[in-house]
Amino acid sequence: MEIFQLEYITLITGGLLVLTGLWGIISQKNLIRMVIGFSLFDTGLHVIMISIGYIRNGTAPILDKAVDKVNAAGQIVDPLPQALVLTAIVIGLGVTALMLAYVVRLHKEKGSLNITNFKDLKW
Amino acid sequence: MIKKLIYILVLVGAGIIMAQLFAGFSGSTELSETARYYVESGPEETGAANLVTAVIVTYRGLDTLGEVTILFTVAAIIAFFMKTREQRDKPKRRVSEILTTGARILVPGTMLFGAYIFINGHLSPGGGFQGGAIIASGFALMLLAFPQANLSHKTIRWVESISGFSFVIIGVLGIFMAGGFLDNSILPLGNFGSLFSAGAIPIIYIFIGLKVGAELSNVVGHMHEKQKEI
Amino acid sequence: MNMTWIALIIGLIMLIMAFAAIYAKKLAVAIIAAGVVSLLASILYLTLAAPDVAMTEAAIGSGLSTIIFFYAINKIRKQSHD
Amino acid sequence: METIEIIGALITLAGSIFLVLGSLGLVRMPDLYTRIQAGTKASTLGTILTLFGLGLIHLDWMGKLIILILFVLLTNPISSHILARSAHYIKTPVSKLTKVDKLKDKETEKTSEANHTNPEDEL
Repeated sequence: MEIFQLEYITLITGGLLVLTGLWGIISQKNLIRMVIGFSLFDTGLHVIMISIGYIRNGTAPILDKAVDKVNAAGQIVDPLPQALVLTAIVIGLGVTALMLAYVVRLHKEKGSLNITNFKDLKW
Repeated sequence: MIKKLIYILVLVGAGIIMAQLFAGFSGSTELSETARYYVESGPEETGAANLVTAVIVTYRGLDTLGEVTILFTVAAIIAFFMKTREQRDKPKRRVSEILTTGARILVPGTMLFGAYIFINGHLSPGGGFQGGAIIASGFALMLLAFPQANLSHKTIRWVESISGFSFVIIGVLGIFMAGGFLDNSILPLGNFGSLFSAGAIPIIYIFIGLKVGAELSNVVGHMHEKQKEI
Repeated sequence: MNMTWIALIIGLIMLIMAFAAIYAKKLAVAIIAAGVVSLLASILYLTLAAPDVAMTEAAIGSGLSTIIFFYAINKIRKQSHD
Repeated sequence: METIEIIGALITLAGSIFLVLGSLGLVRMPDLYTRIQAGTKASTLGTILTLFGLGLIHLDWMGKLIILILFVLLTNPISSHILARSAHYIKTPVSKLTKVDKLKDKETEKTSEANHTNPEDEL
């Protein structure tokens, strides 16, 4: 069966995670739950990117006794998406921490976490 | 009610777009052209056994520099928002003695493990970001075990500034002594697969690890609120 | 073939945990569920032959991120008591 | 298949049996404290036995696995101790079968002492 492969399953999982995170962002009223939705969205995107870089039956992109220099190109998976995702995860943590700092600050100003109470910029 | 309908419509739209994108995907069985170049000429040019490290530190080194800058900005903004104020209300319960004793053993071990990970970044899985995150985790454990600890933001700032500065200096040295910015062949490449190999990659990764660790520790330390001594 | 089944099971648990992270009544449970999603994602990366990414996700996504979330809700709780 | 590998496999099997028993205790026990106790004790022993058995099968991994065993031995009891203590602090209900609560006795004792102001007893 064509669809029952590792990369397809992880790709679909990542896509559903992205949709779940999006649903959390747009439907929840609590600010912290929206931040959680953002982090789920992040995780889903990372899973999608890694599964796009997967080569069927490939091994990790690290050369050692099992994988030598000469015929490495036929054995290992794509190292480029992995490097991108590695930086993306760290930046994701920074963005999450920044959002949480804003949430704490907003709560200090208004005394509430409900998004409908913040109407200062609404016209 | 109508709001919920709009939400569901947005979600269905996003799902349709995503399904369209996924429909063209068929599992790849061989590397793309860029990846093939990295895999075939990476070990000779950089001398790193871990190809992800080679891509991060040398081929895409500028991205890493920008990423570290983003982290620095994030840490600065959080420090601006979360000015630690001395706690006014009554002190909490005493921290369990088992935790403080365990933390005295575990915190140095965790920091050492982080250092091990970013020193061996060019040989085994791991590197500056992972090691920095592990160092910050050890820092968080220390803050949990000793809530009234007087951590010096000054030291963290110095470590961060010096390592960031050295990172850029090594990058600029690459322009003069080798092929370009962040070229790692300013030092001899050495034996493939040994600890002292891969040119400047281990040194750059040590600086990245120290910088990321200092920045994440700064974030954790600013989110933590200092408590009065019991 | 074995890896495929493992990925299928882990993906199902991840989706359940993601729904728990959005719909759990208590905020602490939601944060823990989000951390579990990250931890399972790191196992998924390991099956996809990406050990570097798996280490990063395990250290950052399920470690530091959860701690920062808890610090934030601790601060918010203190502010609402004042 | 050498003898030492068979011994290692048997030890790993014993470890996995302990892990299964630990998860059974998690379902079976009445309240939070007994669940923490069952889970921690069984899973610590199970993890240690599993890692040690693996070390017997692959003798060259033994050094790293012993460091891992030490790490598990340090962290697992401490973390569950902190969990149980925090649960006691926020007054998680105990099961009806529980007769003794030493931590509560100690805390009430301490507060009554503090009311009677006896500075010599601080140590």
